[in-house]
Amino acid sequence: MDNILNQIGIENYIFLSVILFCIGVFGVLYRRNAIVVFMSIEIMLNAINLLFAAFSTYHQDAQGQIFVFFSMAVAAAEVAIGLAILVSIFRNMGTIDVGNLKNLKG
Amino acid sequence: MDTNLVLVLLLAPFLGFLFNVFLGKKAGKNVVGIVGTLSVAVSFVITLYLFANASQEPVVINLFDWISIQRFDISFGFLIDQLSILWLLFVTGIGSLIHLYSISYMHDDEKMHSFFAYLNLFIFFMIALVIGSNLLMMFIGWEGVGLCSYLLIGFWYKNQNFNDAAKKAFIMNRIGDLGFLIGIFIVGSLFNTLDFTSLRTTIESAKDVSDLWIAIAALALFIGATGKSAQLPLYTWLPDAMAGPTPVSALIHAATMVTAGIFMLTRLNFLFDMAPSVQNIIAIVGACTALVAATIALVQNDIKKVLAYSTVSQLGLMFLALGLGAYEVAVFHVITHAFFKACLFLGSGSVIHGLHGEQDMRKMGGLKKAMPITFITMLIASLAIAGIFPLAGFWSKDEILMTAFNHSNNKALWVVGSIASIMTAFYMFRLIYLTFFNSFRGTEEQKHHLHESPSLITVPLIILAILSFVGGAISLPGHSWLNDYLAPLFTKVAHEEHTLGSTEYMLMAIATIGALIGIGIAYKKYLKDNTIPSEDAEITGLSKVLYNKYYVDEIYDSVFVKPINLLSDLFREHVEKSLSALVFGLGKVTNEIAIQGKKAHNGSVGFYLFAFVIGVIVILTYLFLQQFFI
Amino acid sequence: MDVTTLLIILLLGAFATYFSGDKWAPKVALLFSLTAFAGAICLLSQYNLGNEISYSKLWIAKPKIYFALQADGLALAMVLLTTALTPIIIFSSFGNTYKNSKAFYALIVFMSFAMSGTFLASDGLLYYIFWELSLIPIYFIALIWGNGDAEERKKAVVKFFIYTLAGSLFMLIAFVYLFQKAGSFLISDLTALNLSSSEQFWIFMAFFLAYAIKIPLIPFHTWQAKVYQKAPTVGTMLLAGIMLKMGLYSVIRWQLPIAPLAAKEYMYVFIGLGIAGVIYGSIVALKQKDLKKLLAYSSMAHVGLIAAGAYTLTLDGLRGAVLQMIAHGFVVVGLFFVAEIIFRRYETRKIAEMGGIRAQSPKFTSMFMILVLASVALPSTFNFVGEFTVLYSLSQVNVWFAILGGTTIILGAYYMLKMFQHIMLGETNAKLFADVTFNEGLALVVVIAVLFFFGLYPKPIMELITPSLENILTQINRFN
Amino acid sequence: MIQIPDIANATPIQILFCVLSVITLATAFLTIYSKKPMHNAIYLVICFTSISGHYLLLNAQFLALVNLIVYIGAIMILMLFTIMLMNLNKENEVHKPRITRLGAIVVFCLMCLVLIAMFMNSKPIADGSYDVTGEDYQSIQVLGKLLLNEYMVPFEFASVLLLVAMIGAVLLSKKEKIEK
Amino acid sequence: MNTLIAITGLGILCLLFEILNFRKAIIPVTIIGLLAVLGLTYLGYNAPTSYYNNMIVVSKFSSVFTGLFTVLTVFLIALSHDFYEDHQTKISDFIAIKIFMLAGAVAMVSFGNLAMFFLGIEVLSISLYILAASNRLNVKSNEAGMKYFLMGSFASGIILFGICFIYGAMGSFDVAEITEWSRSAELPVWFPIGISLVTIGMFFKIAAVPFHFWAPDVYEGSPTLTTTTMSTLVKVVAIATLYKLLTAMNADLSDAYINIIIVISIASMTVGNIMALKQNNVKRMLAFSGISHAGFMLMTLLSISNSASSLVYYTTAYSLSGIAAFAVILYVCKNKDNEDISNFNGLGKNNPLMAAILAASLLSMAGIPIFAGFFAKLFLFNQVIEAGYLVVVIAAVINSIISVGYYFKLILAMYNKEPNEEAAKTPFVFYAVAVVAILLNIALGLFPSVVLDLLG
Repeated sequence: MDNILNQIGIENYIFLSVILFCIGVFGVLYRRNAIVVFMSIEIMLNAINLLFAAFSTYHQDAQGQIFVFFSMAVAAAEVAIGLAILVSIFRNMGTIDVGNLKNLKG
Repeated sequence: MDTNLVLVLLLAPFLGFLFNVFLGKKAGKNVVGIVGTLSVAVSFVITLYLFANASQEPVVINLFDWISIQRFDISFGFLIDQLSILWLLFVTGIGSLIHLYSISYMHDDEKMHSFFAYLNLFIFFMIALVIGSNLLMMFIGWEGVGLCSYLLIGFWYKNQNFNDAAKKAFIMNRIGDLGFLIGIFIVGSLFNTLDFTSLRTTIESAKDVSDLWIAIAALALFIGATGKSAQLPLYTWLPDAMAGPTPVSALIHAATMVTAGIFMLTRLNFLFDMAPSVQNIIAIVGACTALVAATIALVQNDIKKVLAYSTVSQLGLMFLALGLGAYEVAVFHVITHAFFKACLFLGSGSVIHGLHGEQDMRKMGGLKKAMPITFITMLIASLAIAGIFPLAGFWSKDEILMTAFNHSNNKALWVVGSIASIMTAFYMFRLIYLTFFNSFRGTEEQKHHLHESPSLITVPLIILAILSFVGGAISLPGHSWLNDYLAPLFTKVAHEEHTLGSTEYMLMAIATIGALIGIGIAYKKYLKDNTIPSEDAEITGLSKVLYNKYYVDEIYDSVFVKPINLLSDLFREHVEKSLSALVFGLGKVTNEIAIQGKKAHNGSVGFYLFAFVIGVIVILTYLFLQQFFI
Repeated sequence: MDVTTLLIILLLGAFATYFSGDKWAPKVALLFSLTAFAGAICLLSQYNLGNEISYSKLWIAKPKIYFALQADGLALAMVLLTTALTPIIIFSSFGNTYKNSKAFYALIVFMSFAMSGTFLASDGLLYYIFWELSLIPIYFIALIWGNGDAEERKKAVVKFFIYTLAGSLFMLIAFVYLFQKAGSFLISDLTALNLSSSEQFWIFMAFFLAYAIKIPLIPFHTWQAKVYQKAPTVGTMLLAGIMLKMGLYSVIRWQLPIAPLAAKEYMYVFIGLGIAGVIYGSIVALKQKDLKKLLAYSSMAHVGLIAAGAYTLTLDGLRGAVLQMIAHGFVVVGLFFVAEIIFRRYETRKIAEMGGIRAQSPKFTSMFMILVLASVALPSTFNFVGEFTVLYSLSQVNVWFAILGGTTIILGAYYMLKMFQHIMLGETNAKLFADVTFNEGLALVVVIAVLFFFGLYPKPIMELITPSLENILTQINRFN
Repeated sequence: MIQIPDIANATPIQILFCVLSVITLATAFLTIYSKKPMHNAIYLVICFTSISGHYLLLNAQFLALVNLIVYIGAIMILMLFTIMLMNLNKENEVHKPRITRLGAIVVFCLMCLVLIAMFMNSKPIADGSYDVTGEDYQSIQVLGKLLLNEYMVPFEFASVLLLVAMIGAVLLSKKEKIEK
Repeated sequence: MNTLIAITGLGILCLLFEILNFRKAIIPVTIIGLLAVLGLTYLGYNAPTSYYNNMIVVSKFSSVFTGLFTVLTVFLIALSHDFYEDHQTKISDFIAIKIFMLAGAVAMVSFGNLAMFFLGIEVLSISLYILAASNRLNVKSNEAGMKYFLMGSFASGIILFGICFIYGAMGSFDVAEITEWSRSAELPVWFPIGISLVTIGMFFKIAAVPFHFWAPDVYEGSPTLTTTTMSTLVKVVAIATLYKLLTAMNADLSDAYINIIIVISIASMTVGNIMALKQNNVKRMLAFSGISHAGFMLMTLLSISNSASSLVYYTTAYSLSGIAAFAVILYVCKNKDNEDISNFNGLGKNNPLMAAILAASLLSMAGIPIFAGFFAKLFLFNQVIEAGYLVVVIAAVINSIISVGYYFKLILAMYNKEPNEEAAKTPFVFYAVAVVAILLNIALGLFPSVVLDLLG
């Protein structure tokens, strides 16, 4: 079986992941809507997952893919908790604008 | 000699002091007076015994090592030799008399017991000063008498002016004391000993000791002496010290304590002989002091102030003699001066006592009849101080002037000394005339109470007057018992006996004539013309300057006291505050940063993440660049 | 008697005092402090018999830290000072009532413990620990039982604490650095080091910061006056009587032997600083309106002179410094007690509000006068012995130092007598002033007796400290 | 080194990669840029799908499926539920101040720049010589074995993680009975 | 390994107890269970091995820290009873989450595979998100949870990114293999980048500047017991993990890397201390204090080869004094709606024992002798000076001085101000925990060797 990286090159996967990751970071910084911020974080995690898969192929090793499962489990757990917190914030404050979280400062 | 004897000599007054301090109030005034006087009298008796049995060699008694310095030890010891015995004689002798006098004089004072306590303490310290075997022992007494002087000047402590005077005396003395200490340090480091006896031998055998350092040491010690003996420029405390009770003035500020400087210089004659330049300074300072004080005394109206300036002036003459190397002459004058000045002070005390505290001569007059004994004794003493033949003062003062005349070709010192003694004659008789002659100028009330003082007061007066009369006998020209007695003390062969040649007789004549002129002027002005010195406000011209003591106090005040106080204010108000602000400032700056920092923690997640990402970028960039460039 | 026993007595004393309750606390504290004094005397007698008084046990293996105590003559002298002053201080406070007195007296005894430890420790770290430990009790004593406005007091006390801590932390760095070189904190190892002169300079400066603040030397003194003023008198006595001496003792014990080259090279600077403190302190004291502040500045002037003496690096200087330390300890305790006695009757420390006390209280006046005289170093008081020796050593370095330092004789007399005059003399005060009580009198008499006894016969102390100082001098001169 | 895509000689796989990458990046960007939460979600779904495409490209079928199930099936649905639950599909978001947005862009550019620069600078990996072991390393079978043998402990531990998340979610949303 | 299983089992037992209606027994049983775990840990300490294909490596280091975590958790759980008085229905959840958090912590210090590390850190983080937001009706708690969650998951992303690059470079997650390969000469650049990213993620967890911004807000907003957890247990876990990570990766810390640590360490100390000066909220102040302590702890990384025992000592000292301090804070602020310093006014009169304990713990944190905090700093300074970084020590010392300023603010409030109200009754547990913690702290100060020798 041919290694796909011979055609595409690991660098391209890295660049793709890096840019995707950076877009995620950008989203976190750029948006105030908490849901979108969550989504941005998911994008970051996905970028990493993709890179894991690419490295897995690179090393011809399944561990990378195993790690992706864990990462997905973590992502799922995080989102669950994040949304639970979000809901209780929405209930208390009526907004999910991150910029409004300024009770604690100084 | 018996150590115990010396200890008794020393401690008897101290025991008297303790008794008066702790039991004095309960014991009653008479007991206080008797115990106080007896304790000094005991010392006097022992001194007499010592005097009678004195050997030629000095006796050193070392009790224990007191202070150790790396290179030498300073012992707690006593030195009994001719000089100390001589001094002890008149200190305890006159001291006893004055104690006696005080019993009556202070009888009305509620704090008589503390007065006697202080007096006893003074005698104790004075004895310690005199018999100390080394410079530091002497320093104990030196400072101790200063303390007693402080306590006694401020005896009537409810008057803050008196307290100021006391404080001034103490501080002025301390300025001198610093000089003394510096002198001790230099002597110590030069010769590795402070013991008088070993110092003397060391100095005699010393080689390659820097003349300069010896001179500095001598000068420093002399500064110490100027403080205690009220010489220029540290004399101003002595007139103020008259705030104390009159017996104190007699004992401390005329007869004994103020002569400590002369004692010290005489003790260390071997040192001063090695520093001729300093001797010159001493002579000049002495002469100047004699003149300046005499001029001030001319116009003073306070009976005690006149005597005080007279004391300063006489001390100046003694220093003149010291500066000329004529230690035995100075000592002679110290002794005669002790007699007549004590007598004068006690007499003035008697007068003041009679007038219930009045000290202004303008309010006296005509006391001759009311107080005959006082008048006669004071007259004798005045004649003595004026230098009238054959009283004690004539011999001693004449010797000083003679020494000054013979000393060098420069007769300036002699001229100055002579003028001072002419003035002495004038102001003393001004005092006598104003006080005892003409009619009484005080209130009717006072006049009514005028009376001769009780015998406890007059007896000491009489004794002292007799001594003033005959005291000159101890050192007559040509047959000086004193010079022989003191001879072992001096390194130089004592001044060759004055052969009484024509010069000497001429000088004696000049001095006597001068004194008579002074008396004459006083007679003319105050007895014939019956002039009364004008009120303070009306004094003008030169007299005003003199009356105000050349404004020296004011000058000192504005040159030293005020600037120090201003400096204190400056330090307290500004330097302290700014130093403090410097330290607090650091805290303030930190707090300010904290306040600014609080603004950065603005609660915005966006900003927090922004900082986070920037941090990541910076770290990665730094790592990347490091890797790239290495 | 073991050297540790002394410390244990004091530590136990602190706890016993705390648990004995408010009523008994002062007595228990006095009992234990007297016991400690007796213990110190025991140690002294053993030392005089020629026994080595030391205790050493490995405490922490890595880094190597010993629980090492050693009492040579110098340390013993200081421990005696501490244990002798503590009972006096405790006793002097009997006239006052303090709320929560069990804690108050426990802290005093604890502080005595820490200070004794500081003097005895021969391991650098142990020494540092005791040094810092002694800071905490005085902090609380000043803070809780102090007087005046709470806010201002807080400011002063916190400044004091932070300031002194700041200095000592640099000392800690120096110790750690030395440890790297020597492999242990033991003073015997530290003084055997061959450090380069630049190393010595920095170590010296680190120590200097700690000590200059503690002593305090100008210009590090700004904490002092306020704290003295605000602290309760007992605290002030502890501070001025003993704690300052910790700084001076440390200069002699640690700083000079460890970094002698720097001390020699910059000798003039440090002596100059000390003397500047003398003059500055005296001049500032002149116009103080608050009695305790005046005494604070006077104390600053005195310790300036002591420090100058220590920095001369001569036997005389060191000996004079130690003598003066002890003398000053007693006299300053006495003077602050006098301030307290006045405060008990007049409820003020403002000099302007006093005056005319003498007529009402002859005993008090005499004792106050004697203390004033001792403070201005009248010969035959202990202070004179110290001051004379120090000034002598200064004159050996440079006679100008002696002259400038000697101004303390004049200025000291000036401000002390002025103070005495304004407080005691003048027209009889309208307010009633009861003469000293028996307890007050007893405390003062003890102090005065000590001052006179050693003023006339300082030999026992001299003989006690001289051998240790000579040892220290050989260490100082080891680079020659 | 970046290989400049040679469009003419591109293999289908390369073209596929490029297309997928463009879709991934574009939808990712749109996810962030779009104003309406619902649109965000849909773009994100597309993005995730395209990533699954990448997985397929890498021949990681199981991963692709799991990705679809977990992300699109679970996570995104959860998010959509939340959006709808809160009725958030409105463009009422206040924009961050311009400076913040500018900062975000700058940071984005910088980060890309730094990371890309770093990786460009990394040692070139020999062209065309990627390891090919020929073994089967990513079939479900292999993954299963690996996961349940070597990675058993983390696998079990992940359950703890999920348990915590579950308890947490309950804890955060359960109403308490106020006890008297 | 047994420890980990036992802890997890204990957590599940908690949940079961709730179901079986043994609510009252939960806390005692857990504490007893945890003490048993401590025993197990001791067994592990004596027999270091690795389990399950190197997933879990029990070493002396991990055992010691596991022990420390367990002790801290015992304290935290003991405090729970009174803290969750009003939330009795949820108490099993709270306790279970804490136990699982401990499991995560143990996984973090005894990982042998990066997967365990990552899962451990996530278990810990997610538990904390929950705990931070657990006061669901309180806006501040919500906000704290949200902020922590957003930033925490961001940081998790960074860590994951780092792990990814490490994997890319090494082709393995096994620490032993990575260690072995990292010694070979030619490492792809991915490896250092990966390490840096993981480190940055951990910097976030220990709240080092400039990744510290979450800490004050989250500490302030969270329920006080959670703050206690964060400032004691979590901080210790994070720094221990970072230390283990860097030793395990055997990354020859390059000069550049060391420089970064120096800068971050100094910055953390300085920012933390300066910012703490002007805080009115005690929790916020201690958050900044925690930041500065993170800076101190980071100094251990400068001589990473031999500073393990210093680290253990420092963390133990710090966390014990933290527990003691927070026990008092919990008592004081129990029925207050904020944690302002003014609440402490006059505590010295109302409750001298508690005031003394708080004062002692603050003094320990400030590094005043006889408390363990001093020795911690001493050993640290000693090690760092030995490694040749005198500058850092001087910065640390200056910071210690600043820190006294705010620690004493609290002490001053207790002793120098009049009390606002009457003394409240102190629950026994608060007393017990505070006293035991501070006594342990002092004992540690008197016998530092006990802890120091654990790691030789």
